[in-house]
Amino acid sequence: MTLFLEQIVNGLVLGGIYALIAVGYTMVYGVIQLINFAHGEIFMFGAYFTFLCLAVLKFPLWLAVLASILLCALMGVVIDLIAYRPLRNAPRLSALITAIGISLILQNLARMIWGAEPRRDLANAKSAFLSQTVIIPGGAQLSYLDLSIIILAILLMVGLNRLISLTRIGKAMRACAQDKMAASLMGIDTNRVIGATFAIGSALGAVAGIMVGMRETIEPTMGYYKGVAAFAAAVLGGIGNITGAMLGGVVLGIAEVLGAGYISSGYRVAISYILMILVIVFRPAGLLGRASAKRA
Amino acid sequence: MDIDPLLEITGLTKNFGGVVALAQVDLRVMPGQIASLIGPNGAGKTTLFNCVTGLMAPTTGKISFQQQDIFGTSAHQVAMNGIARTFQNIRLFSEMTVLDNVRIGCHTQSRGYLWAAISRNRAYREEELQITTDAQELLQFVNLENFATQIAGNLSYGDQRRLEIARALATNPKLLLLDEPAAGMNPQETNDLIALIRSIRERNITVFLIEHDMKLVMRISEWITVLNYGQKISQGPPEVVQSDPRVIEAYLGQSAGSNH
Amino acid sequence: MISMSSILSSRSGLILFFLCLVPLATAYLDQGDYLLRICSTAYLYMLLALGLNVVTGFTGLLDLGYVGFYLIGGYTAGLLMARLGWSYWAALPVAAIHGGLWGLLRGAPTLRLTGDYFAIVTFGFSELLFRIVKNEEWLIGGPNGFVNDIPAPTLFGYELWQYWQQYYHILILLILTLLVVYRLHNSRIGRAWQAISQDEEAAQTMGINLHEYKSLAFAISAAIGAIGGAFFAQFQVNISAGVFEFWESILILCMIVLGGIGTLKGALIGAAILGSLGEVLRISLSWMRLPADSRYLIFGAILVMMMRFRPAGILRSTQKSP
Amino acid sequence: MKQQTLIETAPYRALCRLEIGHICSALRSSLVLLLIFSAAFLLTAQEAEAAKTIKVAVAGPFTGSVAAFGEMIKKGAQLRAKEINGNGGINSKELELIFEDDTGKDKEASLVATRIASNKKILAVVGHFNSSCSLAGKPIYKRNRIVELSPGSTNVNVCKGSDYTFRNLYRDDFQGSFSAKYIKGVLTDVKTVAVFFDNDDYGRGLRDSFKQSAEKAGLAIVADEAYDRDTTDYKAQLTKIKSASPDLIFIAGLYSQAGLILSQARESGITAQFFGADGVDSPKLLEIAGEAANGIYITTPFIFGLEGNEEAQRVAIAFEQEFGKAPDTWAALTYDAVGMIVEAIEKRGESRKAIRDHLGSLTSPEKGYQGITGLTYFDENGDCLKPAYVKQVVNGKFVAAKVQFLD
Amino acid sequence: MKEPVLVLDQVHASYGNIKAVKGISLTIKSDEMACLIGANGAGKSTTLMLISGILKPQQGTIWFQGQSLEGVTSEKRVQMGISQVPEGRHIFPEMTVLENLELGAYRRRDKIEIKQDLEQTFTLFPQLKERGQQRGGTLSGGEQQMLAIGRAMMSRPKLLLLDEPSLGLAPLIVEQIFEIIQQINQVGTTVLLVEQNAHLALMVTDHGYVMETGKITIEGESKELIADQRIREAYLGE
Repeated sequence: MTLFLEQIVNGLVLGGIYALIAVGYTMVYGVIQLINFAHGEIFMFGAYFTFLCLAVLKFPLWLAVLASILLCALMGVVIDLIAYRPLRNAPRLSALITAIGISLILQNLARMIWGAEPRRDLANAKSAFLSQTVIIPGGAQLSYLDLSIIILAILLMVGLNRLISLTRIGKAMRACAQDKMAASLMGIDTNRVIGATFAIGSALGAVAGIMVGMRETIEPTMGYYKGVAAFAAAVLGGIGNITGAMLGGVVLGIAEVLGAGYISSGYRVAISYILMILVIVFRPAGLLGRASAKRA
Repeated sequence: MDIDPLLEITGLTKNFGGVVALAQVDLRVMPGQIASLIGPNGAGKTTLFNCVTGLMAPTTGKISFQQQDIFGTSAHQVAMNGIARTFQNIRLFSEMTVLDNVRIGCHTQSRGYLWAAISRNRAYREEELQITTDAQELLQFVNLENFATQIAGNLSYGDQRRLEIARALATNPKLLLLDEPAAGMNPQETNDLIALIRSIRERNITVFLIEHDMKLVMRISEWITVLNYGQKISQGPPEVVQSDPRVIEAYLGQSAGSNH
Repeated sequence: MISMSSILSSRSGLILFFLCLVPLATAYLDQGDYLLRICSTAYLYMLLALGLNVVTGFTGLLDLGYVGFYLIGGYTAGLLMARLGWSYWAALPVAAIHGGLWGLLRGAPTLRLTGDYFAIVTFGFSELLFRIVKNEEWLIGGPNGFVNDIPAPTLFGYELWQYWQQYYHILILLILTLLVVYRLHNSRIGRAWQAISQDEEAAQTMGINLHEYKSLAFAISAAIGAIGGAFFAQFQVNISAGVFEFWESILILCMIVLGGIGTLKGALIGAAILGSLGEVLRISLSWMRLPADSRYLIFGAILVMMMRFRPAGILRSTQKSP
Repeated sequence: MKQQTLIETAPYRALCRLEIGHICSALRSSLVLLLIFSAAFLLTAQEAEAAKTIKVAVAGPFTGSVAAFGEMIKKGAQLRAKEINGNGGINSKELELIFEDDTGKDKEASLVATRIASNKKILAVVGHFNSSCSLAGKPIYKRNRIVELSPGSTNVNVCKGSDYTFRNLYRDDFQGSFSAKYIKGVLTDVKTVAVFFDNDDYGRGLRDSFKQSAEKAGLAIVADEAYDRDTTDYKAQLTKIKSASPDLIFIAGLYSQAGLILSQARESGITAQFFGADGVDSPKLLEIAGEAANGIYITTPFIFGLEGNEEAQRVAIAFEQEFGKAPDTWAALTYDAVGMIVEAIEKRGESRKAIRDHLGSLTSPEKGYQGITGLTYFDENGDCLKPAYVKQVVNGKFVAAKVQFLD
Repeated sequence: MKEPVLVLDQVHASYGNIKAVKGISLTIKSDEMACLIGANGAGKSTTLMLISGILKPQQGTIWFQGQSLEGVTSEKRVQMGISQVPEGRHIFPEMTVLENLELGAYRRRDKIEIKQDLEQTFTLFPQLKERGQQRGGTLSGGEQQMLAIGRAMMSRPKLLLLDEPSLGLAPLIVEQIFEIIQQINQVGTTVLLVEQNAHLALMVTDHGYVMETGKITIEGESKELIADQRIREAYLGE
């Protein structure tokens, strides 16, 4: 029982990370119907920026984290501005191919700058406090870092939900997602709203990147592998649906951990692909999505 | 009349998640006719075309073509059966040449498959020759023979409309459905279109069209069906429909109807 | 069918003749074998690009998992030859058919999907295959998808392993593929594919059976990929799962994007440029003390730039010409 | 008239010619480009004909995810070349090393192998490091009759079936069974063992031989888990291993993942003894795992600082002077591998065949090559019988384990 | 003499190769209610999109309150006082009625007045108040049309553009909606109405324009146009 509980906790931590990344995919998809392949790379850069601020600029940890989140948000906006915006009226495949291209560029840029080897700098920089472990009721043991990942993920998700449902910009985002033409008739600057969507999604991705960097390692491929899984989570929850992405992240995290724990660890990564394909083929709208018109 | 109708629709209903687009529509098109379907915007005319051509699955009802049930038949099968159509907002293969657009229409007329295409055997070559000749002939028919090698998307609006008709004719239909063929045309172009539609009928093809240009409709139709809010409100020859108060009401508003 | 002299008399025939002479020329070069290997690899990529082009170019569906069929072909041929002792000439068609079948199988559930959803499924499919060959030791016979010592094809008792032989081998496969794809492209079937790529509904109203023609494209594209894989298996002698990573799909996609999606010429040119540029970059990057893998950065930049400035390929600034 | 040109009424032959023309024109434009690139490339490939040098290639993962190994290989080779050239070279010719980066991937390795093999001036290859790369290069080297001497590939199959492939360290089956015996014989508290292996050729091969020997030796295998290099979160597997509460966890994998496993294991509250194979043997392990690395035992083909090996001490000092950091096992093995090739050239002559003949003749301890890593001689496959050593991480440093187990 | 609010001067626009609007000119005076009628595909909706700035004209200028709209973004135009109720209503289906209305005031910062306007909208459309928390997509067609008009009014427009407000609605509801439009106009908003239902449109407006294939062919006082035989012809082909 303790084993199962521990695995669930492991799954929740992973799920929290996936959810944070998945939200970025789903928000962008919701607003411009683009699978932003480069989002995983922004997540990766979140970790590297923090490392950079710590190691080169000698920032204190909190400042490095903050700076990295801001840098990633900026990066998301700039990518949209230079790569996607000119293609707004082009065929959708053009934008998708561009997104893949951006992803390739960023991943290899990181490889060129920082090398392909995994780094533990961020994990080593985290305060000793976070490495301590705690036994939760039921006998499962988890580190403060893992605990704070779960808590932070929940807080951010709640915050995001509030932002989307209550604030002016949140409403504008939903308006753009539902009907871009009507949104601009309301006087909403759709390009600015799309920029804001990229910024928020990228910032959340950066948070996830920093946490993964502290928990695991930083490497240029982390964005790809975690990004694909998170994307699968977004699809699972119904792409375009923010609550769905959160749920999808948690479901996928737990499924992956349980799959590795009880079925075969060799197929751990494959679980996300299998779930993703099954969902697309049998329930394209996702777990939470309503049946909608086919994606063109 | 003891001639069987070419197209017979009975009790056709189409729902879009609660919204009724077509409600129990009955309609007939007789062979050799030029028939029209009119009605205000949103009356369900294009939906009816889509249901007939298999692009949309109707909810209930019966559609038969040449006494054969074609309810729920897939779109390509409908085309094979002999119903061709054009679209309200011109849907050409705009990156292909004019000639190729028409040659795609000839798809229903050719059989060659994988081996034929790879080996280019005699049968295949003869078939390709036949297709090309037919396509040329149709381009001549719609006066586009000089544009054969141009990219379809580069044609002018009126030419695109005619090319779409030629493409539809290439499927060798018995019934041609035209969805607002005159939309956006000037009077001269509209006159040419009328002539074209008449000559299509001379090729023994029945024409059934949706049109907003009432001058055109009244001039060429032998039978008109009027839809409003998904329901058939009137039908008959032009004179009858024209003076039907329900039609006038639908078009010009209530008061105009009573004034008349 | 066609006499040799008639081929030689045309300018293009001369080029072909010239290509056939390349191995003779390289025989006198210091690193001739290496050059031949690069050429052969470029031809292989040209073949793969032609295959991918059938789905992504002709029918307009973005296939992100083309490497999956390359993998199937490679493992089918590799296992048949190395484990069961089959002759290459028997393994090649079996690999092609096997690949084609998987193309159909993968296609079946995705027939209704378009655009990005199709792309995702193809991506997931190839990644799954990758995991399977990596993990299923009982099937592959070695860990990590290792198949060792795949024998070279034999012809009249001679083993065709030398680079000049491999060069002709892939050149012939390429020309045959090109012939088939060219003829299909310019036939009723090719026109139907083109129609589907531009407007599925309008194509249906022309009597084109969407599912049938899409499936046909999937199968042919997959079979070509599998042929490439079968060639690669004996060319490389040892294959492992690592060869068939996702980025390989992207590289091939990059080739057809560079040359111009949907045209044969584009696929060939894109593959020729990137197939050889990749090698030049690999060497020159290591001079600059940069990781050889960073050449993918340049591929990425090509994708972005092409979509932005020349969506129809480097050769054409405007939309398709006949 | 217009119509005539459009309808293809020409006879079949003309149609065919047209088609061939189309195809060739498509081929032509692409091939012209291809040739331009190739020519440009060839220019870069043909090195300026410098003074007469003897060329030996060194192939390894100089970049990529296991670049730490490559770095040491490169430096080890460079040090040996510097020493040789400082002593007047080989037959008064300079030794020139040509470094080729296989990035640790087999696909790159075959390209690199072709590049090396087709350069007739290169006499031998020191490399590759990763077993998969050595395997990928093997047929190419064999066909071109050039020696491949690996200073790091331990997979069982690497030398099989080729007269041209050698290595100067033990095989994984030896390493696996050695580890099992060591655990049984030295770490006597250990009764139950968990295996955590990298899901690739190296990890799987090692895990198989370890499991077999461990079971034979009477150790209970209580967990057997795999991980992929793509993932960096191993908590799921570790949790499962933890629940089996083994006394010892055997890691069959490479240093970057192993480092991460160590620190995640500590976080998960695993207190078992760790034991790793030579893939873990890199100073980078200490960087990645930090304190969590303390206590782990590692099998290795060689340890600097073992008593009675003055030559090794000398090399270690020279290495540190040259590069500012301590050499590791792989630097030492490469140092020896370059030495063996040079000896072969000196003894038998400047040809690929001579080198092969020389290495092929080292069939017994008496004929073997005495380098800093010990005596190297080959069996009929080209494998060598060399001992394994054990080192341990103590206070963030590698030290030789107190008990060495040489049988 | 009322001053012109909106002037279109020889405006051309096209989609790709297809010319949708071929040099139209029109003038709408302040507080006036004008209508643009014509058959499908005549270019009426395109004209409205040009005024709202969703489409850019290829040639010609649009003036609003004496200011050229060239280079002015659609967002800015909303702020200047141009508001459009698009054809097919285009309400935000996943948002509540209240949220839809709030979005109408997106460009405004005066919270108190927005609240007042909201109350005013609810007095104009009492049904909407009842459905305040309901999702827009669940409303009936008539309610959606009311919501769309209410939403457009929330930006306090000087010029309200209405694109086929009667489309797909039952006659009774159409009547109701047209009454409200007239009320809106009387309170002081200039209205440009695009309609297919010619008679209805001409009955409620002051001035009428008839469009055919991208051009304005007839224009005049609505009262006179009703009796114009040419309109009958255009519609019924008599």
